[in-house]
Amino acid sequence: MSLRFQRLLFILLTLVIILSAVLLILYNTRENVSYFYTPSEIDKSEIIINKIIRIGGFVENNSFNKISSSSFKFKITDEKTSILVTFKGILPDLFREGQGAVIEGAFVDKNIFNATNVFAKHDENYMPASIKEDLKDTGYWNKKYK
Amino acid sequence: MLIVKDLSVERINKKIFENINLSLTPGNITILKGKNGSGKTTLLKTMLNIIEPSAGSIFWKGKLLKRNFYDFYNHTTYIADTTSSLKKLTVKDNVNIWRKFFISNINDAQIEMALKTLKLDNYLNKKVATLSFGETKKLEFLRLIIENKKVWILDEPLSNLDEDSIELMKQTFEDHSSKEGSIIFSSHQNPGIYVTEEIEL
Amino acid sequence: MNFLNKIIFFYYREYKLNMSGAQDILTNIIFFFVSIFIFIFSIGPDKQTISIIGVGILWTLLLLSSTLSLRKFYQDDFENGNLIIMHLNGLSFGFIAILKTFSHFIFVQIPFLLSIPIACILLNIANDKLFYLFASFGIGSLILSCLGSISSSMNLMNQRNFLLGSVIIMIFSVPIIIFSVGIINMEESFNSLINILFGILLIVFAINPWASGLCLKLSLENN
Amino acid sequence: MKFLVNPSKFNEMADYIFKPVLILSIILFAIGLLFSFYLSPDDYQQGSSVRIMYVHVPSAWLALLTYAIMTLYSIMALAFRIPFGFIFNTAVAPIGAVFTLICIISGSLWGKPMWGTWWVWDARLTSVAILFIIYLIIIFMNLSFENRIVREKVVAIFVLVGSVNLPIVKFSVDWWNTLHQPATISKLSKPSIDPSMMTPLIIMTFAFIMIGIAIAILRIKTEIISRKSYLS
Repeated sequence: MSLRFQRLLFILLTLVIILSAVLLILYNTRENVSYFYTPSEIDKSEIIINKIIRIGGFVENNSFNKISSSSFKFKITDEKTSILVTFKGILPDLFREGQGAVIEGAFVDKNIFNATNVFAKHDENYMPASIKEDLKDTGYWNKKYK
Repeated sequence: MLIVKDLSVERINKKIFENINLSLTPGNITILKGKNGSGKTTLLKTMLNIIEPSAGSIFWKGKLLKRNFYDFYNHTTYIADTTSSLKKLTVKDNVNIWRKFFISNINDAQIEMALKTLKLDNYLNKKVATLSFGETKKLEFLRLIIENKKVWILDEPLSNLDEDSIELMKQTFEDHSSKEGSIIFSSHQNPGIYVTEEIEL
Repeated sequence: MNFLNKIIFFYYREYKLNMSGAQDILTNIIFFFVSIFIFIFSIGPDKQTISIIGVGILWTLLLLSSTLSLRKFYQDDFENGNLIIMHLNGLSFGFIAILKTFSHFIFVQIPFLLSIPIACILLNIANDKLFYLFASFGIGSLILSCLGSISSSMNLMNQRNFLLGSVIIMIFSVPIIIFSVGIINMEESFNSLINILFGILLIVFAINPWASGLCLKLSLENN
Repeated sequence: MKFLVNPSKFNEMADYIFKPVLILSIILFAIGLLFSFYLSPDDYQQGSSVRIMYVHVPSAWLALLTYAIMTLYSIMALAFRIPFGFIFNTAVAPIGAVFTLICIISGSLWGKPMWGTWWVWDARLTSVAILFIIYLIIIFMNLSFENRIVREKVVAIFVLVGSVNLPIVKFSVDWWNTLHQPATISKLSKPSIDPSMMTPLIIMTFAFIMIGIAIAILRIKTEIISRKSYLS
């Protein structure tokens, strides 16, 4: 075997290894490297009380309740299931019903999630405020939940 | 066997040496002479295919050395100007490691003989770090015997040696060249060793 | 057969070297444990907190202590010319890198792995997590050895700023730590996470001989 | 296209295009800033804060683009022995670092009012932070080797090894759940951004590219000259 052939063989071997490794990683990372869980993922798995996790989804329409000036109650949903959340603190500007949000906190009960931090998540759509009104009037505006 | 043709090496566009021609044939002893910084070590490393030449080519057994260097390595012993023996270990351990690592066919009696002639037999269980500089140098030469190869490439083998040892080296060199071996070594002074070829850098 | 012998005696040599400097390895382990003590005292007596962040502490310290021994990775062999001798003995630079990586894994990382159970007792980590710890640390420390080989071969000629080598390892070990801490916290997704770690290992293992070999050759060429 | 690999050809070309590029970048910046501050509309959700996008997005793109080009040049330099690649790597790394820094700072200024936090450790933000540190390591490597040949080759190898991070930065928002929103503009689908907001974004991107090219020309020329003075 000449040196050149050996070298070529090693290069091929390296590429095969790297390729298979990349496939292995991509195949397995789908679910695991999440910054947050969705409500239906939570629903499927067992709820551990007092374990700090993050949940991401949309604030359900007509679920937002102001208990006092700095304490709130709302539901986070992904259109399949929803989770009741309580929060004490200052909400970000973008937080409103129908808007994406990521909340950090822990379940205090099987059904109640106590949030310590609330982040608003905005989507990749950008459009002028005026146009959105027009779209809403014609019914063309149709927001997709993730 | 090894033919060096029009070899030049430059680094960061500074020429180190130019158009060196030499050949290592069985039985000859070549000396590389030159001042400090004239590129003796560089030339030796280039001949070992460690440094890439900027021009010229080296052939081993009629093939380009670049394509064939492992075969060349099988026939070559290189001794650098640094001490390659492991300082933390004893002389005996070092010798054992080398014998195993180079898969040497030298037997114990020959090693003992060599140690005796090099006057290292009293230090067998001492750590290399406690030896003097000249003694570690002599320990390096033990590799010539352990590896038992045809081509010897030696970088400054004679510096820091006393006269007895130089005399010993002289005999070893002549012995090796009479056994169809070839030697190239560098030196910055006149060693008083019989050489067949002299190259000035 | 000849080739196999060379590999065996490479490790014989590494074994002799490491055993004669066994105090270096022991110092590393002492560093590991002393740091654990310091963590415990700086956090306070709350056992609950310590057991939550224990795995993170273990990983951080493993990373730090294995970067401490980096200086030795190639530097000694580079300076006394043994790298050239090994190469002249028929081992290519890439292959030397692979052999050295395993040698680092065996003689530096394995002692850490063996001391993990004791560290677990100190850090109040539950016993049933030991298997997951060993699995993630086993793969993770091999990855660290590969990264160590790459970064220390890169920094052979770097006389001024040696800390750079540690920074290189640390920045590339961020994903490893994310996944291996994930293994311990989310036992239900053990399989997929261990596969990811294994994938990362394959990648660094495939890159290692090329990158380290090239750097070794470069450094020897220009030394 | 020889000026992309040949230092002396590059110098000739650079003399031609430097002034036009600089002037163009100033003009584009003027128009772009005018558009982004006054002529573009408020977003339907984010209001005025959306204007940060016109700095954030171009700098993020350029941070990635710079690294991608550095990777290409490293491959060229190592595999095909084109020394201009080393010159390029040395000269351009700080520019990439600055773009990344602008991206991070503007991003956290944007994140505070919108998300409610300066910084979170989601996949996108973490990988960008790693990109920034990789840039810093490249810069420090360039400063800390005595031997130039070793230095530039080692840096090129490091650039190649670090390029693993590029696809992670780019696709992190698609592969994983992140707080950061997915890409607005991608090749496969129609961009989900209104033309009135797309215009300033594109103008600002070109302004960033032009200023990037101008600084790169200056730095590469300096690098070429400093190498020549070493030689003679």
